[in-house]
Amino acid sequence: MPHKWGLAVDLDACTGCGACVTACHAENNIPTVGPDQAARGRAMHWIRIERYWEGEFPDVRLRFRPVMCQQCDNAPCEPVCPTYASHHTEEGLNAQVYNRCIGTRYCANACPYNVRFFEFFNPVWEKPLHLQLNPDVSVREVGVMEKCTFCVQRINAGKIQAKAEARELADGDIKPACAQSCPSKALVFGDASDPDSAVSKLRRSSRGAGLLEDLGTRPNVTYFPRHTEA
Amino acid sequence: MDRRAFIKLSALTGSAATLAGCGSPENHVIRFVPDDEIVPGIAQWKPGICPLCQAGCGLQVRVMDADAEVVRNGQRGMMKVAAAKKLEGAASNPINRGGLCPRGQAAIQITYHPDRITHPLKRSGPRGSGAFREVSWEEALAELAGRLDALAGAGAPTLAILTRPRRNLRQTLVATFLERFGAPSPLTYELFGDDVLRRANAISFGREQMPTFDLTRSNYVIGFGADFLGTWNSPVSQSAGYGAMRSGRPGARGRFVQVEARMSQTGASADEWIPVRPGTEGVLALGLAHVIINEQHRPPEAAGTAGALIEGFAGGLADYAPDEVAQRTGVAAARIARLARDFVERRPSVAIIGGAPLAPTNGLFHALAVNALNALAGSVGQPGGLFFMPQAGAPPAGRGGLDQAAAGLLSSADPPIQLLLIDEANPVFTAPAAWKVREALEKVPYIASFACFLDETSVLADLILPDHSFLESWVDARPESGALVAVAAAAPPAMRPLHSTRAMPDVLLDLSRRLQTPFDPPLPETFDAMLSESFASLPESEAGDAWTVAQTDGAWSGDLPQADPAARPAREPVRFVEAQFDGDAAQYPFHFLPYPSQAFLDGSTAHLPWLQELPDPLTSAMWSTWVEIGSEAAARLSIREGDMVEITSSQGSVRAPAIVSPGLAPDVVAMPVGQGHETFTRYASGRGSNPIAILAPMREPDTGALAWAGTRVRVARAGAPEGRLILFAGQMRDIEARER
Amino acid sequence: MSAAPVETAAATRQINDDLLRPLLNTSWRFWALVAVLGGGVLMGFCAWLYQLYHGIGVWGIAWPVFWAFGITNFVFWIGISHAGTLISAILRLVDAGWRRPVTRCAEAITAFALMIGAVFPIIHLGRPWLAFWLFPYPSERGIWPNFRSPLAWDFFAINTYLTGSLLFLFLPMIPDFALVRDKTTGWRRRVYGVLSLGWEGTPRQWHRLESAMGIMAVAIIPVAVSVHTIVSFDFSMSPTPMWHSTMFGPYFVAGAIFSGIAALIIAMAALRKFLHLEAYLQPIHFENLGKLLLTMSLLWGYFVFAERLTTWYGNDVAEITVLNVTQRGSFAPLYWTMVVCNLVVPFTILSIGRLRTITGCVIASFGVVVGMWLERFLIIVPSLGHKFLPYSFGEYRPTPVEIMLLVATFCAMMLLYVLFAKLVPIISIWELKAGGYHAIEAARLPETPLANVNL
Amino acid sequence: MKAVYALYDDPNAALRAVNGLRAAGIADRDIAVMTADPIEGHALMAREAHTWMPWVAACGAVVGLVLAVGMLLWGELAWRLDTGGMPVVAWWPNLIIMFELTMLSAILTTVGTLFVTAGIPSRREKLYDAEIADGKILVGVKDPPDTSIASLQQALLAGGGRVKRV
Repeated sequence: MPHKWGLAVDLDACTGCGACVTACHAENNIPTVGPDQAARGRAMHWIRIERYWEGEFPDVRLRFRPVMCQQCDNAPCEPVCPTYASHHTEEGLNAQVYNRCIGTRYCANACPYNVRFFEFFNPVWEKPLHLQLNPDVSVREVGVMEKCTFCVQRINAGKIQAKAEARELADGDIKPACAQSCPSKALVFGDASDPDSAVSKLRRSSRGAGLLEDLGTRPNVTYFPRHTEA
Repeated sequence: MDRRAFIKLSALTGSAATLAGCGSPENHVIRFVPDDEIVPGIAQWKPGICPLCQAGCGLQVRVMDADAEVVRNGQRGMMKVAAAKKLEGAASNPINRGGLCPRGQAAIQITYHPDRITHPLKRSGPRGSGAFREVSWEEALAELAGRLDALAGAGAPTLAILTRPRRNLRQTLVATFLERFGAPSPLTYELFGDDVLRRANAISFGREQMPTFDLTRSNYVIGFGADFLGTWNSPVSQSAGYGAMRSGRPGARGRFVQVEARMSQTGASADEWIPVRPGTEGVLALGLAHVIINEQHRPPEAAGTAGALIEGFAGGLADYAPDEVAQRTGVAAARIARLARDFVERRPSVAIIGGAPLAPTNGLFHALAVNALNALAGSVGQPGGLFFMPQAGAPPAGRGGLDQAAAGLLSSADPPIQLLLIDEANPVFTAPAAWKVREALEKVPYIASFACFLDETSVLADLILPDHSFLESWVDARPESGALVAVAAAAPPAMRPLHSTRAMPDVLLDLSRRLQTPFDPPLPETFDAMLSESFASLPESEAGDAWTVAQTDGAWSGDLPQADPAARPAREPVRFVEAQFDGDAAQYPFHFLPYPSQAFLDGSTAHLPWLQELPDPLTSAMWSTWVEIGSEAAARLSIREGDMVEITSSQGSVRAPAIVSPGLAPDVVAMPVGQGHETFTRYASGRGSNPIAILAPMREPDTGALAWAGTRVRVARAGAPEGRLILFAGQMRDIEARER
Repeated sequence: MSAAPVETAAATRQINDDLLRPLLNTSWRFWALVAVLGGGVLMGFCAWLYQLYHGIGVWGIAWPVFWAFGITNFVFWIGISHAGTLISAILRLVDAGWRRPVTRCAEAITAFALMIGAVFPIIHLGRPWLAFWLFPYPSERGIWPNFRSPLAWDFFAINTYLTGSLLFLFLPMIPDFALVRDKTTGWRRRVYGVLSLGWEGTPRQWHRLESAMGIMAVAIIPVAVSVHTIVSFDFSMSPTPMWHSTMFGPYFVAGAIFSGIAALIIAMAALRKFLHLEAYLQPIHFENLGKLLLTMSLLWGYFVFAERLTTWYGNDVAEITVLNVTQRGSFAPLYWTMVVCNLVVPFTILSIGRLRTITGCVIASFGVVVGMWLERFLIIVPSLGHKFLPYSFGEYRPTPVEIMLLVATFCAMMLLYVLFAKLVPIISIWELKAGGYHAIEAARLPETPLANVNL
Repeated sequence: MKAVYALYDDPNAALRAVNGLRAAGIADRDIAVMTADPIEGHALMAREAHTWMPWVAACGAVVGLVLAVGMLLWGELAWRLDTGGMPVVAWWPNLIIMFELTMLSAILTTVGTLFVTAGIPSRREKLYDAEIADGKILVGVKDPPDTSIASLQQALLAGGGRVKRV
């Protein structure tokens, strides 16, 4: 049975610290665009921590919500791409093939979660910052759309490692950079087709819900809301 | 190389070839044979230690091949090097347990920073001009050794080393060096230091150290201003505990209440957020204690010495009845009673104090009050409460008093410090302008710095001996908090140095041998020898001796016998005194609350582009400074989001764009620390403004620590938005109806 | 067929002289105009080269507003293109006599507006040098374009429409090329000789031409409708607030015809004035087109009302957010300008008979052109900037590069039109003649409505 | 080439000449008529009006439809890619492309039929007179048998035109 990757986000444990954001930059060769471009709305964060205020002082609350590509089963980004740069893999991921992307940006418009980011210019790494680049992840050039991949390079590495060691892939062998770094373990990644995986167990809980589920996108990221006690 | 650069280069090479007729310049690029055995594409994982704060999180460094431009024997060329690619939290480390904060993730950019100092530098222009020339290590070391010899000859203890307070062997080495040289102990300064809490713990519990919170097993946590999930103490360890407290135990979920004047990132996670009048946190803690005692949940004697320190504790804290406390703190009496009942009924529970409550002039009182509350509830040393971790060899404490040292320099004609060495400290930026640290340093005849970067302090140096980055050298840590066991961490270099730099400890050891009268007996040859020696005293574990374990895993941890509490000096019982604030309330109506920013702490990581572009958790701001102002105050002053505002204290003023925040008491304005660097690499220089500059020189009287929350300010709109506030988020609030 | 042969001959000569004059006489004003418009086009071209060199970041688009001016221009020009073919095909099918002087200038608008519009899907790409990957052919790895993508539909629809309307424009030009060939000498005779494809004017040729035009007219109408419907699918296929609407097809088609008629009125007024075609493009044409414009204005208003009302009544938070931001928020000035330009001004001017003059029609048409451009902009940008998750709301500000490209499209349209009018009789001479010698007679008596003199 | 023809100002005159030529025994297909506009509805033009063009165009449309279906199936099955939970061969979107290619094919067939049946473009020598552009109507016979030239001239003159010979 093919794997089906899923992520569970425990908003009760998420502290909004931003470790996942930096981890994602480090893992996936995401460029920093600099203040001028950031001011024009070109900052790239494949995972972002949304924060929403509720209420007014002094009865004020704040909620964090990490949002990354939801790897939807019915992904609105996929059918609109004229070149198949964005399509579905057998393991349920929304693949983005950078080499095939011509930059219509249609997928980003169709994405209700706004998790797709665009290389408006060729990215720059002031030397020797380029030495840090992860050789397992391609560096995108100008005009290409990109987004969270669930760290597909780590998924593949995990599978290869398991194969080399002639064993089945175990739950927890593979962790995307965000889940790996999360200090409070609010992100749980795993194979949803394995009923015993941590993510499957979490998903069976009735507390979990997909983001904007009513749009029919069938996301593979499940959010567990914060408990509200009186 | 991008397509365009390639085309340009081909055009260039083409014409060059035509002109010279001798082939393409690519053939002239020298490829050196790699120093290490590298298998391209195969990652190695090496241990490391995060250098950014005192938590001492363990790292796993992913090392892979990369093509670096290097200089060998004066020849520039390309070489395949084993380069660190990513930092991850070491899963085996009992402190961070695999996690790592955003700052720790970004620390790798220190190594690869384009503005690192790559050679020893000697000042060639006026002080502070930033004009330096490259010198050889030989020349630099000879010069510094000569200076040291001159001091030794004069027989005066006028050598000083300025550092951060650090918990590692490097600090021990610095102290040893000074001691052997006959100079006073290292001068340490940290803006957001925890001296007040350490002192309070010494008074309450006989342990002058930071506590470790066993959040994993807590059922109820009440935080007094401590940003323990963001920047305070050991945030990764505490976040791990917090995550487990919330979701790690099936059927049990710990409740968390945060008491503070400005909603911090930590406060944002609280089930209940309680704004309190700045400078009255301890009163609230004693208010809880009052209810607990008077409703006979716990007897006052349960608090032991920690309770006895508080005036009226044995008598049930008559002065802290809920109505009284409500009046002082602004928290309703019924709520106080409810919090108190929850605190005892839901035990194990723990109260955490840190950050701003410790930083007004009466900070020590608040710490003692919270200690008494914890003791009363029986939370000290109990599962789900707080512990004092046994220490695997603590470094000698430095001496504080940077303000006095600066005053001393400015007031005397013959400077009491003739030669100043600076290691990992930037007090010109992190000390209030009122202390005149810059002016004082300018009077020091000779300054040598071990800085990796030109910052406001190192730019004043006469000689810079650039240190390796933490990935290029032996590093160690002896964390005082964060795990329930003793931890001693050490890690060998993860990669070879990129530049012509040298590890500061080795330079210091080298200097000790170059002196005209070398130390006798000599210090160890190298820093790793010193490290290995220091691990010898630690017990063996199953995996081997401590030194071997530390080198392979990055940290040794284990149970050490807990030392007996230190004898507590006799003290008069303490009572609440109002905090003293600089500035008259009529003229300066707002409390000014600078706080360590999630990305930059005290500003020491502002040079890392990933952190500059990391959206702040609460405001989503990137590459910016801002002033947070409560909704009501903003409306009163006609200040709207993005407007430029001027914050004026008795010491001066700063300008910054405004963020109107719903999570801020109406008489408080808050500002993140970290930006406003004059000199700190291309990414941080000239960006934003520095709130520390306008802090009044208030002090906590017991410890002499800077009371950084003790300044009052006035706020005025200074103009329309100038586009300096760069936000990632579009809107602050969700579309209400959708969420449920 | 009762007109005296002598008069007929005189009328024929008159028509020939009037309509061939622009081809044969060229004043300095023409060259000045070409220079100015050419300069504008060149500016746009330079702006595009700049964009190619640096990347599309020189546009103002940003996360999450990834489409703005570029796609607005695309939809706008495709909309303008509905002027011609659709109008002239419908009028041809219902055999409205007054169409005869109008068809060619309308069809020319179609052809040029389509060409300009079709440029934008290419230049708006992040990597325009790979635009050919949109073409339906298997790549070296055997992958075809994704036929499920509305952009692939665009490719087929626009190509069909462009091919169809170029042929629809070209076929009736053949007899006129033959006329030019016969009436000129030198290089013109040779060039137009080639263009006329050896046209003789036998009954067989006339019959086949008219049959072909009849079939084309039938075929081009559904194609034209489909083109703008498919353009609207670019939006309505996405689950984006205010985009995901079943109404977008007819709404866009109506808007397209609306803006197309406005463009046609402006073009006709310019031709009438500058080429002295007062005798051919008469007030009655403007009157009729003005009525059509008024109808479309009301239809447009109806669609906008229906769209807004259903959104408002549906009260979906995401859609209401977009609705409010356009009507009351930061886009309100543009929104109400659009309403004034598209509804208030045309309705006021065109519903009052006394104001429905040539000048009145032209003023209303300018309003509609501006208003319809804004309409496209307001469909695209506010929705993209306000999708579902408020944290990711975003803004858009155009850059000079985008503004230059916009100006260049108008310059290009005018330049192509000016050159076309210089090289091709802008009124179909043979159709005018076929309209009957009576028509010519009537042309000398302005009071007689042309529509009544059908053969 | 040789030809005999006359130019007429008036369609009725031209019609009389045509009738004269018919009376002189010339077959309809050998009588050349050329006009500067399709004098719609006039008996002069009432020949060769019937055409199969609409049916040819319809056949073209069907061919386009078939080609479109073929291309779509080939394209979608050549490298099966899943997108957005849609079927690999998705008929709703395919209908759009099928429609467009059907119409395109119909249009191209129409134009092709026009070119073939109207004999354009052609470079063969033609019977033509530039005066047609001025509204004259040409009636004539191309390559007439030498023996009948006189009678043809007679017939053309009877129509009231100016006779020309080439």
